[in-house]
Amino acid sequence: MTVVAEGTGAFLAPDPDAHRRYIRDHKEKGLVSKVMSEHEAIERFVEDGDYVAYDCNLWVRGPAALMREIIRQKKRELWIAAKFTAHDATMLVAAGCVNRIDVGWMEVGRVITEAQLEGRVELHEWSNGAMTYRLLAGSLGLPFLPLRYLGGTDVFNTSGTKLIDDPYSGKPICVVPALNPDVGLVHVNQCDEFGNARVFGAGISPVETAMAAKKVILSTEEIIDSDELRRHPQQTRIPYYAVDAVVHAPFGGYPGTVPGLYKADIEHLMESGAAQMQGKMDEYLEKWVFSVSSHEEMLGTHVGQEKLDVLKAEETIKEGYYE
Amino acid sequence: MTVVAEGTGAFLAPDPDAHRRYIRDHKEKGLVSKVMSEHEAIERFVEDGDYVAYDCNLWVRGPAALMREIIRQKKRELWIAAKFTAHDATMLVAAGCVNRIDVGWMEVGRVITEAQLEGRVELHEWSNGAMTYRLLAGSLGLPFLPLRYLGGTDVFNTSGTKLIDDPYSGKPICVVPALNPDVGLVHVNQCDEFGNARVFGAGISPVETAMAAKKVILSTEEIIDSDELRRHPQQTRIPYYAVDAVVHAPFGGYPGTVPGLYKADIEHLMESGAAQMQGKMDEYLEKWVFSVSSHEEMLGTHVGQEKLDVLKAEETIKEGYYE
Amino acid sequence: MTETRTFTDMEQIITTSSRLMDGDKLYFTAIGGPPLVAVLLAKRLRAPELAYIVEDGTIAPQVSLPAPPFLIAASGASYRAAAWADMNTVSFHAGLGYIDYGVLAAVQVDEYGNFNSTFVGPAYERPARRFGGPGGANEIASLCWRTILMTRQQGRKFVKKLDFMSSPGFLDGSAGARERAGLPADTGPWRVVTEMAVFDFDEETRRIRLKALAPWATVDDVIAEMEFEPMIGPSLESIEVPSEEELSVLRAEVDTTGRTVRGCWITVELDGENARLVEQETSAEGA
Amino acid sequence: MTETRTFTDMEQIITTSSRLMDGDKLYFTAIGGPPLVAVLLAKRLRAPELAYIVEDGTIAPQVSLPAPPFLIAASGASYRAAAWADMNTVSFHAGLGYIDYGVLAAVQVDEYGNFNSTFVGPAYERPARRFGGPGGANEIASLCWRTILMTRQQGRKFVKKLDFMSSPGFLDGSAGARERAGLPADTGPWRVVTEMAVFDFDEETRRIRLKALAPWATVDDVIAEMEFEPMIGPSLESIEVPSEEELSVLRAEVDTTGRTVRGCWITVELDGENARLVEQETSAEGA
Repeated sequence: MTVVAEGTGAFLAPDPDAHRRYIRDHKEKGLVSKVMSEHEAIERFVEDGDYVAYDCNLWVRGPAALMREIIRQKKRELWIAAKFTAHDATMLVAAGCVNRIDVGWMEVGRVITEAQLEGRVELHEWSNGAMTYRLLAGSLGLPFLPLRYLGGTDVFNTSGTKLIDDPYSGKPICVVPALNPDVGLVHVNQCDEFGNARVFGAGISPVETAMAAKKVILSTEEIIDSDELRRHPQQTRIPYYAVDAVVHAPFGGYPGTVPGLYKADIEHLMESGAAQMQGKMDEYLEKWVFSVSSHEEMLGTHVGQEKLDVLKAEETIKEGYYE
Repeated sequence: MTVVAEGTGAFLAPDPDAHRRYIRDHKEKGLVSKVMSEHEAIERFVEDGDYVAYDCNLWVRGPAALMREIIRQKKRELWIAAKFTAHDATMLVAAGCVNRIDVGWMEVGRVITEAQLEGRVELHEWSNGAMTYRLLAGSLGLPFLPLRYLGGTDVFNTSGTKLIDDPYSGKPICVVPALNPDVGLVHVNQCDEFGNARVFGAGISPVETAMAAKKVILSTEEIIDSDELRRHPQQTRIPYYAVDAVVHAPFGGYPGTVPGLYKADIEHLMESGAAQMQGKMDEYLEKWVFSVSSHEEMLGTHVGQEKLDVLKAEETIKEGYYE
Repeated sequence: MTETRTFTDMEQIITTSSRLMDGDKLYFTAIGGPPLVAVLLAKRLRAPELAYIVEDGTIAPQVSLPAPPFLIAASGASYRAAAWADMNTVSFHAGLGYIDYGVLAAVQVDEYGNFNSTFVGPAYERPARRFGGPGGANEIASLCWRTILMTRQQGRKFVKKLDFMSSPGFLDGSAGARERAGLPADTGPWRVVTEMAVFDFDEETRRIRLKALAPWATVDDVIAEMEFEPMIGPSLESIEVPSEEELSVLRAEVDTTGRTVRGCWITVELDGENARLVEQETSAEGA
Repeated sequence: MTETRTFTDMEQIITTSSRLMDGDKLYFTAIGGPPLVAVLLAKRLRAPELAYIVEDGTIAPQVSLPAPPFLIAASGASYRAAAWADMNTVSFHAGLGYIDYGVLAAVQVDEYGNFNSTFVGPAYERPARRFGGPGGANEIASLCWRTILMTRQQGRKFVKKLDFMSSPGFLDGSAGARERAGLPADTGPWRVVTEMAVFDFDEETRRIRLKALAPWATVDDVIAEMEFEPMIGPSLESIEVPSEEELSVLRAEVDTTGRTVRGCWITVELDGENARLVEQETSAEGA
């Protein structure tokens, strides 16, 4: 196989056969309940050093409650897929959980820049599309996929992209390595106790993120009866056998929105932005993560039912999601 | 690019850039109505010598009315993707429309066998999965995709599959050429006049078939209002800009079933099987295709409202499709 | 106290295969025929939770029995599935290693478990008899961890050399042959089930090996219906003939039209664990 | 009869860009910022049927105006779309050649239309200022037929050498450079829009070329705000300043919080087709 050119960046090396063996040996094929607390899910399925992909981000249907639990449990040396992510990456870096980031797009401020300059975090440049595409490759069980971008740019040079000759036409084409993260975190609208999951609305890559990952944790706004779920099989986008943990987390996307259900809490997003500007991320994390023992407690103590009701009431568009 | 081994079969060569130019120059990006008769759709968009892919088959949600129109218009020298197809291939061969078939699985009887022995039709062996996968590659805009089967078998030897070294691991892996058919035929449950389409139920590859093709003809059980369609954007699986023609064809899948709407006409399927056994395909085609000028006339003359009502009434499962 | 029981060769193949299936494993079957019937039988009688995937994209359906007559084209086949997807999606799940067993029927099988569903005859362009093609079998036999093959015990089916290798077994039987061809590691044929026998494969040579025998058949009976000699396992197990319950469920609930279970009739006289062949129909048509 | 009009540099960039857009073309934008605002403005004022695709998988939405305040995280952004898909799917549509124009913002642009949205500073590991990253720009600039780039007219933005090439223009400008890098044929940057100028690219050399000028600016004004000298087109067109209607729609309906349109204020005195610069705010903060 002649490689015409290749980037020099570090990347999580694909190994489809090793991934297959993991799936064979660890996945539950029978219908068993996977409902557990966020604490148990993160404790059991996220280890220091893991590669973590999450979909989508703190703004829209992101697994925000799960990410706060990762911080609360002080996971370390994570490598994250920052495809289309907001201040999630900042929080994880500020909390010292992350030391490598594959970048598609993320909100960057002084927290990440300082961490990079001080050598506490290493960045690897890709793009949003390239990262979701690498997850797609991982979700197809392949070692790589050809793609028709990245070529010619510095992203090519500093990433794990290669340029080969198309075996059919002989013309040059790029390939990127599949990504099979150790952990996939997806926040969903509804799922049953086994993990059959529905996701409503346009989305980044909820399916690829779940299907490519070794360990899959879903947080869900609602756990619905499996018989009811089976009345609409086309709505199931993630099948139960891919799922290791189901965490019941109403407002699990807070402070982001779950379209059709509640609006983003813009006030909170501003508070987080200001915390970074003022160098007060520690205080922010203390308040929103460490001072409480759970997502539920955070909602009760720091958000309050009144605000939750407002966020719900203000999301007037239900069409296409819940009607 | 070192190719370790390769099959020797003929295949429609992929050329993503030529496909892109076709799309740029011929596709309508604005919202214009594409509703037309089956006669006009087939006359304008199917040419002699075209490669035609259709999804799925005469048994389940197949574009049966469109295929009969192809026969009625005596299209010639077509090359078809016989992935998961029933007696459609037999009908097309009996009518002299087809001289090349890429085989996944098809119902084979004396019509196809005799045509093959007499040199009127050439078969190329793939598999159901490989054909839908080649369409997937075509629908991703790629020249090829790696895949982890076909290798080692006679399908590899007699097809356009190649064995290369994975550029990441160096391990052997097969690749197959993308398929961008000239024509994609898909029967859908509902679409708007622009071609935004909904397909209900498990399916073979309705989306890949449409997105990979140069020219896309939809037949549809129902044309629905575009504003209504936009109330449930997640149900749209084929976007309007890929579609060239929308043919309103209630019972367009007859004699097959459209799950949730009407049952297959088993009596008809038996009649077609018997016609082949008895060497009477000409009579079968005369009755069901040539003696009428349209799908609508065929339904009225040869099926009858009473039977149509029965086929509808007997499809008692609506769940997941229409409720 | 003896009892006489009559069943078709295919009914024996289906019941034997269904008994190999467990509720906590995941199966991949073609859309119809003996493999699907075997899965439905296992689900109905022994493993109601058993989940299977069909190449048309149906994931873990709950077919309500009695099954509709033309299941291959009936909405009942995907009733109350966990998910409705498409052909590519389910093969990706197999490619990822989620699917434990593929269940398939074959026209010809060779000693390494490679099989043919394309044609028999002198050459690809000149078939004596042409069949439907590889269908979904190539991908199922490549991507699932283990493959269960169902076929009749006939010399023309167990051949020294396939007329066409539609789908892979252990290829030439050499170590790593599948991996060198690009297939996923550690996969391959696991059992071949006929009306007379169950075969497995020798771990070292990858050659087919007789593992179990119908109580009314001998090793010689089996070998007489093969073009090559299989290895013989260290201790041959006995296959039970279909029980009254299995036959009744098969005929009355799973395959009500008899399209799949039809074949050559076998009549045995049962006496405890022993069975004596009373009559075995031989018919080209039953193949 | 003269009239005084005041608008931000970004409002000029957005209105100029929006006037390049047609209702029978398909556009691909990042999820927010100036490109999306320009598309919404075109849709509201001139081309209600204009369809666009967003990298989050939204296909041809009908955002009802006034737009919600934080559109990037509001269900209003995908309201009444033709389809809700995902990020991979929409980039496949671009890869297939369906998308005519990509609309993007850039931190730095070079003379071949390559651009940077990753960092400025001495080295990747040591950014002076780090930005969000390529985002969806690399794929949009590679796969759409033509790219419209939006940026401010400043020397630090039009640079001889990018600190990092996040996304491709014509690369080194040589014939076939994009194709040799694996990108689809016949694609590339089409216009670069600033508050003072519109650039296109010379067909032969692929170098950026001044095509149109704001009525209150001169060629020298433009060149003074670039590190390199652009080619000058054969006949320079005049850019119209934002109309009262455009500004009113922008401010009251499209970007009601002013998050996107804010920037340095420009005040001009209009007299027929002529415009005289009254005041131009210069502010590092506005960049």
